[in-house]
Amino acid sequence: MQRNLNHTKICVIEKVIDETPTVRTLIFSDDIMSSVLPGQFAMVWIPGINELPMSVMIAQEPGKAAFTVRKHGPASTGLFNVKIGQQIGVRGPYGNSFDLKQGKLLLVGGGTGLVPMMRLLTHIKPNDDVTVLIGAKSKNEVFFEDLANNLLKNNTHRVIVTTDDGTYGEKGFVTDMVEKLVNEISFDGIYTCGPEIMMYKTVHLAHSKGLFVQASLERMMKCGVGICGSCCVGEDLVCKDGTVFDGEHLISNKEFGHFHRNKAGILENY
Amino acid sequence: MQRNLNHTKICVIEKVIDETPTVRTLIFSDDIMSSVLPGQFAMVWIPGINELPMSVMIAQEPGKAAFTVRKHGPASTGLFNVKIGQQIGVRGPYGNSFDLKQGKLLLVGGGTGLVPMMRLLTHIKPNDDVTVLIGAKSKNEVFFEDLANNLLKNNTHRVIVTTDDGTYGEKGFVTDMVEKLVNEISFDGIYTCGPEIMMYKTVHLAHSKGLFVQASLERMMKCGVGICGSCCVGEDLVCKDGTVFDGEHLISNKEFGHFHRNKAGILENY
Amino acid sequence: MEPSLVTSIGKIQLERPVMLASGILGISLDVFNRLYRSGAGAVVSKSLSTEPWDGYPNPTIFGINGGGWINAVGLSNPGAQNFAKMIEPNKDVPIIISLVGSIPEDFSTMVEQFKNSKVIAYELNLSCPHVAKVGLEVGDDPELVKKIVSTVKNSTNVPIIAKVGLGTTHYLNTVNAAIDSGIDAITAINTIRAIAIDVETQRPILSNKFGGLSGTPIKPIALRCVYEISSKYNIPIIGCGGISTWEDAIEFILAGASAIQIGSAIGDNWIHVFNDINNGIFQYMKRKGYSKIDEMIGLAKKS
Amino acid sequence: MEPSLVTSIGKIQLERPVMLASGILGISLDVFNRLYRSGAGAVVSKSLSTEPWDGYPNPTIFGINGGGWINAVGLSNPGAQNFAKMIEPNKDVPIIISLVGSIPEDFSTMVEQFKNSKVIAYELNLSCPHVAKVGLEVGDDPELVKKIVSTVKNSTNVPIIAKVGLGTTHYLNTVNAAIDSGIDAITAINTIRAIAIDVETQRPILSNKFGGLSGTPIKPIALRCVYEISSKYNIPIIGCGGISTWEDAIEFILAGASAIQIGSAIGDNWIHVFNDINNGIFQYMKRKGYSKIDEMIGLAKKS
Ligand SMILES: Cc1cc2nc3c(=O)[nH]c(=O)nc-3n(C[C@H](O)[C@H](O)[C@H](O)COP(=O)(O)OP(=O)(O)OC[C@H]3O[C@@H](n4cnc5c(N)ncnc54)[C@H](O)[C@@H]3O)c2cc1C
Ligand SMILES: Cc1cc2nc3c(=O)[nH]c(=O)nc-3n(C[C@H](O)[C@H](O)[C@H](O)COP(=O)(O)OP(=O)(O)OC[C@H]3O[C@@H](n4cnc5c(N)ncnc54)[C@H](O)[C@@H]3O)c2cc1C
Ligand SMILES: Cc1cc2nc3c(=O)[nH]c(=O)nc-3n(C[C@H](O)[C@H](O)[C@H](O)COP(=O)(O)O)c2cc1C
Ligand SMILES: Cc1cc2nc3c(=O)[nH]c(=O)nc-3n(C[C@H](O)[C@H](O)[C@H](O)COP(=O)(O)O)c2cc1C
Ligand code: FES
Ligand code: FES
Repeated sequence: MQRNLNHTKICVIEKVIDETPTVRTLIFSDDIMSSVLPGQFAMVWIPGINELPMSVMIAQEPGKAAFTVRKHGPASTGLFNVKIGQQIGVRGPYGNSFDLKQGKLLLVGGGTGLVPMMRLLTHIKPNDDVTVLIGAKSKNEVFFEDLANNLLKNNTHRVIVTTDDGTYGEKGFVTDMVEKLVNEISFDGIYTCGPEIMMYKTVHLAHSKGLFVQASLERMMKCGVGICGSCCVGEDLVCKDGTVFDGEHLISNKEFGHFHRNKAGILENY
Repeated sequence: MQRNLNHTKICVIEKVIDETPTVRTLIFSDDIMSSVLPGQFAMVWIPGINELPMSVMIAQEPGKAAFTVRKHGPASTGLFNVKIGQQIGVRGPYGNSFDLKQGKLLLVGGGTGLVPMMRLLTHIKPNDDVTVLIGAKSKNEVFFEDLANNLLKNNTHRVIVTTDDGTYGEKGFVTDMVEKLVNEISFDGIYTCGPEIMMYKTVHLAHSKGLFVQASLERMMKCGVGICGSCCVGEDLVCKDGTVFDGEHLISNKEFGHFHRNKAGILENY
Repeated sequence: MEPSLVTSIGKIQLERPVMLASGILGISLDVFNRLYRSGAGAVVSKSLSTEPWDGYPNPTIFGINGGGWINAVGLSNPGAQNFAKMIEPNKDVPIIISLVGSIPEDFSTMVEQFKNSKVIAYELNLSCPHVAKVGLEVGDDPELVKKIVSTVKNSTNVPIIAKVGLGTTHYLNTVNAAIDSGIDAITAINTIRAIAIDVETQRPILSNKFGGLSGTPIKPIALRCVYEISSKYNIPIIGCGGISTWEDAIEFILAGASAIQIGSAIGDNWIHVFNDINNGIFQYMKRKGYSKIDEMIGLAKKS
Repeated sequence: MEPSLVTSIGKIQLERPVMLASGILGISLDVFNRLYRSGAGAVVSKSLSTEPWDGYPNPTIFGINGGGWINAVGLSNPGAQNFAKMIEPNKDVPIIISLVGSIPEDFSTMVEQFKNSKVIAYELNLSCPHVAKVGLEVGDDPELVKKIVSTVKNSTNVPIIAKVGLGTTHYLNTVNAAIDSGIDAITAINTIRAIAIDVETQRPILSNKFGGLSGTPIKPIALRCVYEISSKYNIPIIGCGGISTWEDAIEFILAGASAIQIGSAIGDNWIHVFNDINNGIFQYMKRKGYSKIDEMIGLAKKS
């Protein structure tokens, strides 16, 4: 019988990398997950605990993939605590992917929102001129800076880190840096993933300059396949129509940047 | 969704040929049925009446196939009476096929047992020397003689008809002719389909001369796919292991030529 | 004359016979609008309770190798009151409100909360197979079903539909009780109680262990229920369970359904499924010479 | 130490846990021998009645688009007496005789007819969903089930198994009645009542209209039943329904089955399926470090 990608497949964690005190990357082998498109995600089962949507992280070895998880509530903490040799279940990949332009590119990531950005970097063309903005609250929350530089070593590029408290890189919100850059440079494509307020500002800044921008959204997810409705944002279903949306589309969506739904499906303010 | 060949497909009868007063050929369009292997059969649904196993007859037009049915009990009479434009259901094809040798070939068919023989003729090689024996009770039950000659027009061949009452062709049982021929000619392959007693004698005659022989058996069939067991002959399931069996194998089967099972599964003598 | 896709489920009239099933994408008016534009003849809301429910923790749903889905979302919903507010702006969409509860008053309270909303019917969920004290546990008690149906009937003039499924009491007893108490139509069927175990970790996959089987695997069973109900009772039926093609839809209509609902097929084929099925039905009617859906309902029983 | 595939269903001991289900290829000793050589741990006969039955006219079975089968063979069988004669020469094959009837005496009469046969158990078919007055119509009546089980228990010392399915009475009531009366094991489940309609000719496909759904579609439901029975009762269980891979077989064992039966998968994968599943179970046990089937039974309930 054919493997159904909606049926959870058990994978064994082969390697764990501590990115920060609260962020870990868990590496495993799976052909399908190793070659997903940038922006695509999986539903990740932590047996006995929960199941979470997770962007699929690159693993820089053929046939391997990873998840980079920040420990937060019980579910993500459960995943964070999975040890080498332990099993997780994976279904997917789900969702669409970024429409990668060529030329001058700006990637804006915050926290684990950097995960799809890293995979996007593996798809850039040799002639692209790439700027990566990494936003963090504080020095000890910065990760993937070296990885980004490494992935871009054959391109003209800059990796700029901002911290809210100025303990590392530039001081200030990452979106202040976005504002500065879009005023200076006419980017061919801007891509963002991270906290919704960051994406909201980035989208509006880019849009006000008439620049092409895409954001990868997060919402409560139960099914990942467009059945349960829990991930809706206005009339869009993030798991099926997204997670990547054009800035233009998002600007006309009255929930983007303002509301998300809780587990009962009630709209809550961000 | 993929078409399941075990699910009945509706086909419309496009043409009807009267072969004899009690035998008709019904022609319809279906790509899968048009290209079955010689020996393969279908389960044919006559809506509201019954479903019958039927060898798939050739139709000499691309994309078309046929059934040649003798009216007998209610089921086959129902099929016999289907008119042009009416619908039948078809599932399959089922069963294995003949192992066609090259060189001197003998085909022995009786009644609708000629159906797989005609399809076999469409597979012979230009250098084959082919003898076709057609057995019938009487002149008005002879059919497919012209068709056989026509299919063999580019080969060295003979088509010999025998009738039990001598009203046409050679007088006598077709197996008398088989006996005569196997004594004269060292055939490279002998193929038979028809009444079991005919096949039984043919197999034994061929086998006694050490000749390669295959017969296509008929048994009560309900499923056609190796589930219901109704078609068993000894430990063989005609629908799945057959319908074509090697003579050697049949000779060691204690039911072949002697017993068949009725609808309740009780062994009855032929 | 071109065939018409208009169909009537008793007093409920729909432009098209293909509806969205309850629990599928059914928590937002914006999405309802989109589905209606995509071809749904009506949309049924997620089953609503008197209070908001979070539902079960994930995993709540997954796909089965070989086709179909098992879910135990646990009836997560924003509650009837919140939902009534959400759909206040509704102008165009034929919305059916699905309700779930344990006692007659739960249902009448909720109906009251929708009295100013534009809803074309209520569907009473008597058949969710994986949440305690509601759904099937209610449907399994024909006496309670009678009380609920009568109570709702007394609270509103909007047509009410009972949605049944395979429980511990034969579903025909539930149907019977609902009809006795004046139900306007029956939806058959809900998901069928099921389980799946992961052999590597040796535990049930869903957090709730048990869930409901939906999608193609249940179609022949759902179709059987529609055929049985329509053979036994003179009541409008909405067919539901495993419908994913226009042929499936026609099968349900021939078995006696006046309309059909689509759930899992959306997970397999996305929302194009509505127009695909509508078009398929339309072409079939044209080819066979039918002008109205009504002419086809129950034809298979005549053979 | 190599894992052993030996398993016990109460007093019934099998070399291998994978059995042939009733009604599948089950009418001839020669075929039984072949299936046993192909890896079946036991074979269950076609359900036998006191008199020979022709069964229903064709079509009696067909495959569903998307997988699974619907059949209404109508319990065609040569009758117990004839069958007892047919299996007289049996030396090696562990045969389980499936019996079907309407009253306790039907069953005791037939058991008597097998008293000189080499049979390892009787399986009472309380669950065929498409023949009047026998099968489910018996299983749906727990009082009658009690009488039948007691009567058979009094007629023989050979272990008896009750085969249950989804009927109009909840199957757990049937299980309960059978256990109360001393049944030795339960087989769960039989096919599930279903129908399919051909949209071109607008009629049900099977001559009997209704039939039983088997194969992959029913697996999650069958597994649920095994899990429920084993959670509620302390009785050996034989799992049956939609099993086609070793993973399926392990799922049933983890849910609480001591052995499993294979039916429809034979139509899909032919009789290699026995050895494929045996080998898969063996490799799994090796990899996970189990030495006996027994160590795995019901493990999923501990999570
Ligand atoms: C498409 C997508 C990709 C994501 N990728 C990553 C990633 O790469 N790394 C990472 O650390 N996090 C990622 N997340 C967020 C992650 O799924 C969790 O929401 C987050 O880790 C918080 O989990 P928790 O431990 O607080 O959940 P708990 O509070 O324990 O939550 C329990 C349940 O609620 C669900 N849930 C709660 N909040 C959300 C939410 N905002 N979105 C979806 N489900 C939610 C969880 O799935 C879980 O089932 C992603 C989310 C989405 C939608
Ligand atoms: C593989 C195979 C190929 C066949 N090919 C042809 C063919 O090309 N042309 C043709 O005319 N006949 C063919 N037959 C025989 C045909 O299927 C019928 O058995 C025969 O026509 C007699 O039918 P009836 O009208 O007497 O059936 P009824 O007496 O009306 O029979 C009712 C039922 O019994 C079944 N049945 C009865 N006898 C048999 C039997 N011997 N084998 C299988 N099922 C039976 C029928 O399928 C039907 O379901 C074939 C049989 C088999 C097994
Ligand atoms: C994820 C999911 C959630 C569901 N939630 C509900 C619900 O809240 N109320 C209800 O009556 N049915 C619910 N159902 C059942 C469906 O409405 C439908 O009856 C069932 O899925 C069978 O149809 P399908 O095979 O087309 O999916 C749900 C089904 C699924 C898959
Ligand atoms: C063609 C066919 C005939 C059957 N006949 C019987 C029968 O006589 N007695 C019985 O108890 N079960 C019978 N069954 C049910 C099977 O034994 C089994 O319980 C059911 O098919 C589910 O298993 P599966 O999905 O592996 O086929 C039959 C099933 C099929 C498909
Ligand atoms: S997560 Fe279920 S619809 Fe998107
Ligand atoms: S016809 Fe059913 S096994 Fe051959």
